[in-house]
Amino acid sequence: MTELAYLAAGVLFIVGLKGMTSPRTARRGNRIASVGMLVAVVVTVVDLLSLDTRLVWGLVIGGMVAGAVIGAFLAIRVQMTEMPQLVAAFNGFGGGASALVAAAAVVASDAVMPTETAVTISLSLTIGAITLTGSFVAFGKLQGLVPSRQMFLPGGSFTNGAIAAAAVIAAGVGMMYDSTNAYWVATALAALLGITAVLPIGGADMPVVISLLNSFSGIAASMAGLVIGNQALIIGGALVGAAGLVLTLEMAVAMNRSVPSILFAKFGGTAAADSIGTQPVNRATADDCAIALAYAQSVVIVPGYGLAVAQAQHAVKDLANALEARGIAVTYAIHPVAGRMPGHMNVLLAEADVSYDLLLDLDQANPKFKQTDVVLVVGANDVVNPAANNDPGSPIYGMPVLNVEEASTTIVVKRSLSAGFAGIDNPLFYQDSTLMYFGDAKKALEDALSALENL
Amino acid sequence: MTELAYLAAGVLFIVGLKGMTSPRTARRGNRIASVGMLVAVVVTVVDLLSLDTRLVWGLVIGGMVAGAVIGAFLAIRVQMTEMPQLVAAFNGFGGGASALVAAAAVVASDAVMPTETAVTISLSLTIGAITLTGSFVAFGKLQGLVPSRQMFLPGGSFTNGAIAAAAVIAAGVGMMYDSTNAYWVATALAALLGITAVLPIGGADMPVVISLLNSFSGIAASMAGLVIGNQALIIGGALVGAAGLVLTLEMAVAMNRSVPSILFAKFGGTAAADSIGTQPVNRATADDCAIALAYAQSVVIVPGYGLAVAQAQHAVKDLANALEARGIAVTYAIHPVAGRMPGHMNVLLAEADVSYDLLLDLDQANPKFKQTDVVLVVGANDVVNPAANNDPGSPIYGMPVLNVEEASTTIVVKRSLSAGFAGIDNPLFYQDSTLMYFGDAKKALEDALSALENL
Amino acid sequence: MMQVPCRPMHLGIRNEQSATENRVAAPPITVTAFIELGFDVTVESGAGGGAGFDDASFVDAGATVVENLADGPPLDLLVRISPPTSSDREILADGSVVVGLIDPTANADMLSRWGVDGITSLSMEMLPRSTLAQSMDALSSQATSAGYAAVLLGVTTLRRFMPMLVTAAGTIPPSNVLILGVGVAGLQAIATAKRLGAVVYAYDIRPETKEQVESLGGRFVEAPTMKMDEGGYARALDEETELAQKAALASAVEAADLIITTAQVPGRKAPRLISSEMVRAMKPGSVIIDMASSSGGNVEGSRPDETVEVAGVQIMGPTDLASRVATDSSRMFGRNVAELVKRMVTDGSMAVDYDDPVVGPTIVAPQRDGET
Amino acid sequence: MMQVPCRPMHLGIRNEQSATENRVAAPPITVTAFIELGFDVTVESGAGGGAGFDDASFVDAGATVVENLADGPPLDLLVRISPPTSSDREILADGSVVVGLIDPTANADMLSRWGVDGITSLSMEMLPRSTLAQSMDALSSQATSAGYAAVLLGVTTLRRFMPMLVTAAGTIPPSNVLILGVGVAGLQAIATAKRLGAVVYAYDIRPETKEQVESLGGRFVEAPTMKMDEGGYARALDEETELAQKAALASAVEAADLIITTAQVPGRKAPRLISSEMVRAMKPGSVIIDMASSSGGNVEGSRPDETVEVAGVQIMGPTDLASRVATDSSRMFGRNVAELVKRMVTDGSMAVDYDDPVVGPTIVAPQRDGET
Amino acid sequence: MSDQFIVGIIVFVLASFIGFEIIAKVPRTLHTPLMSGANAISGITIVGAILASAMGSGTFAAILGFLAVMLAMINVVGGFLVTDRMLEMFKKIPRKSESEEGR
Amino acid sequence: MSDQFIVGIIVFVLASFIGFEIIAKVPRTLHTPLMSGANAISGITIVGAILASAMGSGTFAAILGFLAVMLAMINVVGGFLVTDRMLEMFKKIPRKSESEEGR
Ligand SMILES: NC(=O)c1ccc[n+]([C@@H]2O[C@H](COP(=O)([O-])OP(=O)(O)OC[C@H]3O[C@@H](n4cnc5c(N)ncnc54)[C@H](OP(=O)(O)O)[C@@H]3O)[C@@H](O)[C@H]2O)c1
Ligand SMILES: NC(=O)c1ccc[n+]([C@@H]2O[C@H](COP(=O)([O-])OP(=O)(O)OC[C@H]3O[C@@H](n4cnc5c(N)ncnc54)[C@H](OP(=O)(O)O)[C@@H]3O)[C@@H](O)[C@H]2O)c1
Ligand SMILES: NC(=O)c1ccc[n+]([C@@H]2O[C@H](COP(=O)([O-])OP(=O)(O)OC[C@H]3O[C@@H](n4cnc5c(N)ncnc54)[C@H](O)[C@@H]3O)[C@@H](O)[C@H]2O)c1
Ligand SMILES: NC(=O)c1ccc[n+]([C@@H]2O[C@H](COP(=O)([O-])OP(=O)(O)OC[C@H]3O[C@@H](n4cnc5c(N)ncnc54)[C@H](O)[C@@H]3O)[C@@H](O)[C@H]2O)c1
Repeated sequence: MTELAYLAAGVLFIVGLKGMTSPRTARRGNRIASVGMLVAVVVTVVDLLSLDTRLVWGLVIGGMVAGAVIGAFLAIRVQMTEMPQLVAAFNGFGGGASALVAAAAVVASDAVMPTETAVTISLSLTIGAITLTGSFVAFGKLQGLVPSRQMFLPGGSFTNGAIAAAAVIAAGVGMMYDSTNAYWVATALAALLGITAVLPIGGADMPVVISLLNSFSGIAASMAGLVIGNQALIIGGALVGAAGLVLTLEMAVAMNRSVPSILFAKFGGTAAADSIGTQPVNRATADDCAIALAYAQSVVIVPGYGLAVAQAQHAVKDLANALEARGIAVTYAIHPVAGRMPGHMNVLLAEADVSYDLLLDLDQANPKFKQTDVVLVVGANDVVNPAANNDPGSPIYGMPVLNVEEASTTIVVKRSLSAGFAGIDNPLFYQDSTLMYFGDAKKALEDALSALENL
Repeated sequence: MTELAYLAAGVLFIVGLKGMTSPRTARRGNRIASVGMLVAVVVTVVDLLSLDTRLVWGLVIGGMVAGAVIGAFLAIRVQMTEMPQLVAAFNGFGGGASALVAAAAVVASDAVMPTETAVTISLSLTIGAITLTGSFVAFGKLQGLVPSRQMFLPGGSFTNGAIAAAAVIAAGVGMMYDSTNAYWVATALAALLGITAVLPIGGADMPVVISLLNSFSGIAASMAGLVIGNQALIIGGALVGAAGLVLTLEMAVAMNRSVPSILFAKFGGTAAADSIGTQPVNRATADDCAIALAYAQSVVIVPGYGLAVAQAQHAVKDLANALEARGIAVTYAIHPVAGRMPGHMNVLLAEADVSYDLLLDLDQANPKFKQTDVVLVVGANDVVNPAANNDPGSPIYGMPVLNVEEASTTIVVKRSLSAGFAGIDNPLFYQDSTLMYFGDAKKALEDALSALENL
Repeated sequence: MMQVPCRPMHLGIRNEQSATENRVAAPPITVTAFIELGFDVTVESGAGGGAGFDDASFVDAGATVVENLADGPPLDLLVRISPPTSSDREILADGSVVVGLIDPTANADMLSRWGVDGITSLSMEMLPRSTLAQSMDALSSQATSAGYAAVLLGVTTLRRFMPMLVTAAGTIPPSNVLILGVGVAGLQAIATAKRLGAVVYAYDIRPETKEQVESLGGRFVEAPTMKMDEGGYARALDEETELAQKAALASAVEAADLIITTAQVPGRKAPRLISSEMVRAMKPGSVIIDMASSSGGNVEGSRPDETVEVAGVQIMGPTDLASRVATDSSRMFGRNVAELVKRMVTDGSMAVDYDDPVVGPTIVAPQRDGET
Repeated sequence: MMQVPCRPMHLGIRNEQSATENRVAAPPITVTAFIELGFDVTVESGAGGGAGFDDASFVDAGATVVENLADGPPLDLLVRISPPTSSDREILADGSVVVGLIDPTANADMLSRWGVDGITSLSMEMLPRSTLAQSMDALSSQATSAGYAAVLLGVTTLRRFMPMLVTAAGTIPPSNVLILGVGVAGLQAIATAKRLGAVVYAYDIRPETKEQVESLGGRFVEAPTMKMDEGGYARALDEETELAQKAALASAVEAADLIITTAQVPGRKAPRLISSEMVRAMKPGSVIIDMASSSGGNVEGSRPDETVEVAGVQIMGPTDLASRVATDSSRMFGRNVAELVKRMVTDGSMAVDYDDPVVGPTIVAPQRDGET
Repeated sequence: MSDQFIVGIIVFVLASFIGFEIIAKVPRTLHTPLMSGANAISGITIVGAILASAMGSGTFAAILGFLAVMLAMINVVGGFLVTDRMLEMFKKIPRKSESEEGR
Repeated sequence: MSDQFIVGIIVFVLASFIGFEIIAKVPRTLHTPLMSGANAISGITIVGAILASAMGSGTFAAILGFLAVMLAMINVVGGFLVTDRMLEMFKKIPRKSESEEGR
C-alpha cells in the first residue's frame, strides 16, 4: 500500500506540474503538487511508525519542524523581487538533502555495494553537491553578495573540465575499492565544480542556470531514490529532472540564448539583452504580451508609423477583436502627427474597418491613460516620448504627446530600440512598467494573437 | 537485461506513437514503433532460448510465420478504401490474442491465484473477448457483410447491460471459487456483448468504435502483462489504451458526435453527418483543410457572397499569405456575378489589399482548374454549381460557372448545405473530390490558418 | 418568330452625344463582336467621343464611319443606349430590330406604330432579372456606374472630407453618408462611400438587404421593411407604412452629410422618402443626390438635372450619372447588348423568339401574332 | 520684441470669397478661440459662405459682422488665408500684425513698405517644418486638403472606374494612378486613390519616401533619388539627374490613367517632370493634374487654373484644390493660425518675439531692429 | 499484493499518462493511420503469446499458445504494414517552406 | 542487476518521459513560478531523508539524517509557499470570456 500511495503522490505531482504550465490553472497545480508531497511524507512516517526501526524520532521531527519553520519564514518574508534568489537557495537545500541521503546510504552500507548502487550513489552525491554549491553561488549573485557580472577563472572551461574529471576519477576509485573516503573526495570536488562553473556566468543568465540546477536536483533525488529503492523519489525526481530540462531550454530560447553559450561563456559572449541600447529594458515575448493583455480590463492601442510600415492594420484589428471577445474594452489613441502624413493612421485603421467610435484623439486619450491597464504601442515612438513633457533640453519639448507611461503597463512593439522621425531616444522604453516586445509589428501582433488564443 | 530491452521497446513505442501525430513524422514514427516491436519479439525469443523450457518451438515458430504471412498478405493486398475494416480485423486478432494469453495463464495455473491475478486475468479475458467479437462486427459492417445501418436489438441498452452484468458475475464466481469454467463463461458472455453492443451502431460511427476497441485491446494487452508480469506488455498496452482513448474522443469531436451518444444510440439518434441534405458529403475539419492546402502546389481561391457576409476578406488574405510563404502559388478566381452587386468581390479583396495581378476572371480561371491541386471555395455557391453546365433542367443551365470540380481537390467553406441566391442545390458538394468545411467563413479560415501554422 | 433577312445584316450605331450623354451604345470592342456575328457595322462620326473612343478606333475595329446613318444602307439592327427618336424610323429597314434602353413606357405609341411596319423593339429594361440573363442586364451595369458616379458627384459637391483625419490641425470627423434604396446602384454607392472612409448608413424596404449592406461594411438603418414580390423588385407601399418609414428615417437623414437616394418601384412613381421638412433639419452645406428624380423623385423638391438649394442643402437630381463614367459604362453596355444579340443570331441570321425566356420579355412591339 | 497695445485688441477676418476661393481664414470655432485669447473679432459678412458657415454662426461665436472691415475699428491683427491686398493697409492700425498664407515672395515690396509703418507680416509659409510647429503648419494642412481634392477632381474628370470590377458585363480593369512628388499632398493623394481602389504608383526624389509610399499600399517607381537637405525639402536637381529621372518615369507615365504631380522645390521653379512627348504617349482620355502649375508646373504646357488638352489627354492646373474642401480646410487653417497667435499672446497682450524658434522664422517684415 | 504486481501497476499508470499526453490535437487526416499504428503496437501481446506458449503443457495449452501467437502476429505484421501504406501519401510531398527557405 | 533496480530504471525512464511531455510552450510569465514549483517537487527527497534517518546508526548518521530532513523540509515548505505567492497574481483575475459567455 505504501508503494501505491507513493504512486498516488507521483500522479498528483504530474497533474500539479501540468497545471502549472497555464496561467489559469497554475495556482491550483501548485496546490495539487503540495498535496502530493503531503501524501508522500505522511505515508512515509506512518510506514516507519509501523516498523520497528532504530529511528531517532526526535531528530526526524526536529528536522522537519525546523525546516518547515525556516522555509515558511523565508517564503513569507521575501520581497517579490527577491523571489528568484530564494528559489535558488531552496533548490540548493534540496540538492544538498539528496546528497545527504546518498551519504547516509554510504555510511549505512555494511557490505560491498553492487555496481549499480555504487553508480547511483556516486551520481546522487556529486549531482547533489553541484546543485548545492551552484545554487548558492547563483543566490549570491542575484542577492548581490557575489559580483553579478561575468567573472572568469584562470583556465576557464579547462579548469572546470579538470575538476569534473577529478571528481569522476575519485568516484571511480570509490566504486572500485568501495572506499568511503573516495566518495567524500568526489563529493567535495563536485561541490567545488558547482562554484567554479556558476561563478563565471553573468547575472542576467542566472534564471536559466537556476532552472538547470533545479533539473539537477530532480535527478539527484531520483538517483537517491534508486539507491534506497523508493518509487516516490524516483518518480518525483525524474519528473522534475525532465521537466526542468525542458523548461531550461525554453527559458534560454525566450532569452535568445543557447544553454551551451551560457554555460561555457567566453569573453565577449555577453547576453543579447545587454547589447541593444545602453540601459536595460524589459524584453517581452508574445506570451508575455498576450498574458498582460488577457488579464487587462481596458486596453488602449497607440498606432504609429511602424504600424504603417509593417502594414499591421489587420493584425491589430484581429488582436483587438480577440480582446473584445473576452470582454476587454479596447480603444485606439491617435496622435495628431502619428505616421508621416495627416490622417495616416486613419487611413490604415479605416482599411481594417476599425469603427470610428473607438478612436480617441489626444485630448480624449490623455485623461484616460491613468485608468488604463495596458497600453499597446504599435510602431510609435516620438508621439509617446515623455521627454516632450519633462525634458526641457529635448528637441520636442513642449509638443503634446500621448502620456502612455501613466498606464499600469505599457507594451511597445517595434523592431529595435532605434529612434523615430525626430531621431531622439525615448525614455519610455526604459521604464519599469514598460515591456519592449521586439519584432516586425505585423508578425509580432499575429504571434501575440495566437499566444492569446492558446492561453 | 531482458527487462531493459523491453523498456527500450517501450521507449520506441512512445517515440513512434508521438511521431505518428504529425504528418511530417508519421511514417517514420510507425517505423520506429515497428522496430520497438522487433526488439521486444527478438528479446523474448532469445530469452526463452536461454531457458530450459517446455516450449514447443515448432508451434511458436509456426504460429509466428503463419501470422506474419497472413498479416502481410492482407496488408499488401487490401484496397485503400478497405483499410479501415482491415484495421478492425487486425484489432480483433490482437484482442483475441490477449484473451488467449490470459486463458493460457488460467490453464497453466496450478495453485489458487491471488486476488489481484484473478482480477487481471478476468479483465484480460473479457476485454480481449469483447475486442475480438466487437472488432469483427465492425469489420463486417464496413465490409458490407453485416448491414451497416443502425440495427436495434430487442431491449437495446438494457440487454447489453444484462449481458455485461452476467459476465461480471461469472468472473466473480470464477475468482471466488477458482473455477476455470466460470472464467470461460465470463469470456463467452463478453464475446457476446461485443456483438450485441456493436451491432446497433451505424456504419458512419464505425471509425470511432474501432478506435475505442483499439483502446480496449491495449488495455487487454496491459492486463495480460500484469498477469504474466511482463513490462513490455504493460507499457505497450497501457500506452495504446490511453492513447486510443484520447484518439477516440478526438475522432468523436471531429465527427461532431459524443462517444456515449454513439455507444448508446437510440432511435432517431442518427449521425449528425447524415442529417443535413440527402446525400452524404465529405466533412472536413480545419486540419484537413490545412493539410490539403499545405501539400498543394497551386491553390485557387473562389470567393462568393458568403465571404462578404462573414467579412472574411482579411482572413482569406492571411491564409493566402501563409500559403505563399510556403511557396504555394495562390490566385483568386472571381466569377462575374459572385456576391450581390457587380464588383462585390473586388471591393472586399481590395480592402484586404489583394493584388489585382492575382485576380482571374471566368475566362482566365476556367482553363486553369484542371491543373489546380486545391480550389478553396469561400462562401460561394451558385457560381460554382456544375448543374449550370450539365443539367438542362436546372434554372441556371447555360450560365457560365467556375468549373472548380475539375481540380484535384475542392474545399468548400460555408455554414451548411443550404442553397445560395438561386435557391437550388449544388451537386458539387456531394462529389468525391469535394471536402465540405462547415462554419462561418471568417472563423473557419482563421482556424485553418492556425492549423496550417501548427503543421 | 421574326426572321431577319439573310446576309449582309446591317447594324448601326448612332452618335448619341448630348449635354447629358457621353456614352456610346457599342465601343470598338463590341463592334468587333458584332462583326464576328456576321453584321456590317456602321457608326456615326463622333459617336464615341465622350467615352474616349475616336473614329479611328471604330475603323480599326472594322466599322464604317459615316457622318449620318441616313447616308448608309437601311439598318437591320439599331443599337441604342438612349431611347430612339422618331428620326430613327428613316434609317430602319422594315422588319428590322431596335434594341437598347428604349424607355418603353414613354415611347409606347411610337414603338407600336413602328411595330406595324414589322420593326421589333427590344427593351433592355425589361430583361428578366434572372441569374441567366445577368450578362445582358444593362440596368444593372448602368446602375453600377451610376451608383459610383453619384458618390463622387456628392463628395466633390460637399466641401468636406469623407474620411476621419486626426491631424495636428485638429480632428476632422468622418462624413456621414446615407444611402436610401439598396439595389444595384445603392450597393455600389455604399461600397464607394465606404472606400472613401465615410460612415455609411443605408436603408431599403426589402429586409434581405440588411445582410447585403453589412457585407459591405455599411450599417443598416432600422426602419419598417417588407417582403419583396417575385420579380426581385420592391412593391409600392401603403400610406401608413410610408409614414412609419419616414419617421424612422428622420434622424438618419438629419445626421447625414451626404444622402444618395435610389429607391424605385418599377412602373410606378418613385417613393417619396424625404420631405422638405426633413431636409431643413439637415446641416447647411449638406448634399442630397436623388437618383430617382426622373421618375418623380425620392426627395421633395428635387428636379431632374437641376440643383435646388433648400436651407443651405443642395438637392441634386442628375440623370446623367452613368454617363459620367462613360468609358466603362459604354464598355459594359456594349457587352450587355452584344450578349443579347448573340442569343438571337444563329449562323449569320437573326431571329427574335417570343418564347425565349430571356429575349421574349424584352419585346415591346410588335405584339406576338394573334395577340395584337 | 514688438508689443501690441493692450486691450481691447481688434482682430479682423476678411470675406476672401472669389471664384477660386471658398475658404475663410477663421471659422466660428476659431473665432471663439480668439475671443478667449482676448481679441475683439470683426468678420466681413459672407466670409464663411463658401465654407458652409453663415453670418449667424459667426455672431453666435461672438464676432461682430460688418459689411466691410473698413466700417469697423482699425485692426491690431488681420488673419488671412489668401495673400493680403494693398487695400488691407487701410484697415490696419500702425504697429499691427498680419498673419496668414501671405505669399512673401510675391508681396515682398508691399510688406516691407508696411513694415516701415511698424506693421509686422507673419508668413505661415515660412514656419519651420519641425515636430514642434506641426500644429501651426498651414502648408501641411492645406496640402492635405489639396491632395485629397486633386484625386477627386481627377477621378471625376476621368470617365473611368478607379477600382477593378469583375462583373457580368465584363471585367473592368483598375485605373492606374501615378503620383509624382510624395510630400504631404502626394501622400494624401496616394491614400485617397488607393482607397478608391486604384493601382497607385508614386515617385519622389527623396529616397525615404519609398517606405512611406509602401506604408500606404502604393508602389514606388524606381528612378534616381537623392539625399534631402536639412530643412526636409528637396533640392533642385542637376540637368543630368533630371534627364535620367524623366527617362525612368516615362513608362510609368505612359501606363497611367490619372497623374497627379506635386513636386516643388521651395523658392524655386517647380521641376519639370513630364514633357509633352511623354503626354502624347498616354492613352486618350487620361487626365493629369499639375498641382505645381502656379510655380512653373511639373508638366509641360500646364497652365494655372486652366485645362489644356494634348492628344486627348487633359492637363489641369487647379490652384484652388484646398478650397474645394473649404469647410475642413478652413477649420484646419483656423486651428493653425490660432495656435500661432496663441504662442504670441500672454495675458491679453500680443508680442512678436524675433528669437522664438517658431514665430521668428515667419517674420517677413519689418526686419529685426538693426538689420533693416 | 505482490511487489511485482505493484510495480506493474506503477508502470501501467505511468505509461498511461504518457499515452494521454502524447496524443494532442491530431489532424483528422491522421486519425485512421494513427489508430492503425496504435493497433499494431497493441500487438505487443505477441510477447505474452510467445511466453504463454512456454507456460502450459498439454495439447490445449499448445493450441492456445499457437493461436495466440498467430493472431498476435497477424495484428503486428499486418498492422505495421497497412499503417505504412496509409502513410505513404505523406511521403513524397516536400515541405516547401523548408526547401525554399534559403531564397 | 537487481530486479528492484531495473524496475527503478523503468520507472525513472517513464517518469522522465512524462516530465518531457507535460512541459510544452510555457508562457514566459510562468517560467519562474514553474521553476519554483518544480523545485518544490524535487523536495520529494524529504521522503528519502526520513528513510535515511531510519537507516544508519551512530551520531554521524544521525546528524546526516537530521540535516537531510531539515534541508529537504526547507525546500518543500518554502518552495510550495513561495510558488503560491508568485502565482497569487493570477488569482483574482476572472476569465472574461468564460464568465460572460452567456451573453
Ligand atoms: N503625421 C504627420 O503629418 C507627419 C509628417 C511628417 C513627419 N511626422 C513625424 O513623424 C513622427 C511620427 O511619430 P510616430 O510615433 O508615428 O513614428 P516614429 O516616431 O517615426 O516612430 C516609428 C517607429 O516605428 C518603428 N517601426 C518601423 N517599422 C516598423 C515595423 N515594420 N514594425 C515595427 N515597428 C516599426 C520604428 O522603430 P524600429 O526601427 O525599432 O522598428 C520607429 O521608431 C513624429 O515625429 C512626427 O513629427 C509626422
Ligand atoms: N453579383 C451580382 O451583381 C448579383 C446581383 C444579384 C444577385 N446575384 C446572384 O447572387 C449569386 C452569387 O453567387 P455566390 O456564389 O457568390 O453566392 P450564393 O450562391 O448566394 O451563395 C453564397 C453562399 O455563401 C454561404 N454563406 C453565407 N454567409 C456565410 C458565412 N458567414 N460564412 C460562410 N458561408 C456563408 C451561404 O451558404 P450557407 O448559408 O450554408 O453558409 C451561401 O450558399 C448568384 O446567383 C448571382 O446571380 C448576383
Ligand atoms: N438575379 C439577378 O441576377 C439580378 C441582377 C440585377 C439585380 N437583381 C436584383 O433586382 C433587384 C432590384 O435591383 P435594382 O437596382 O434594379 O432596383 P431598383 O432600381 O428598381 O430599386 C432600387 C431599390 O429601391 C428599393 N425601394 C423601393 N421602394 C422603396 C422604399 N419605399 N423604401 C426604400 N427602398 C425602396 C428597392 O427595394 C430597390 O432595392 C435587387 O434585388 C437586385 O439584387 C438581380
Ligand atoms: N517635421 C514635420 O513635422 C513636417 C511637417 C510637414 C512636412 N514635413 C516634411 O516636409 C517635406 C516636404 O513636404 P511638402 O509637402 O511641403 O513638400 P513640397 O510641397 O515642398 O514638395 C513636394 C514633394 O516634391 C518632391 N520633389 C522635389 N523635387 C522633385 C523632383 N525633381 N522629382 C520628384 N519629386 C520632387 C519633394 O521631395 C517633396 O516630397 C516632407 O518631407 C514632409 O514630410 C515635415
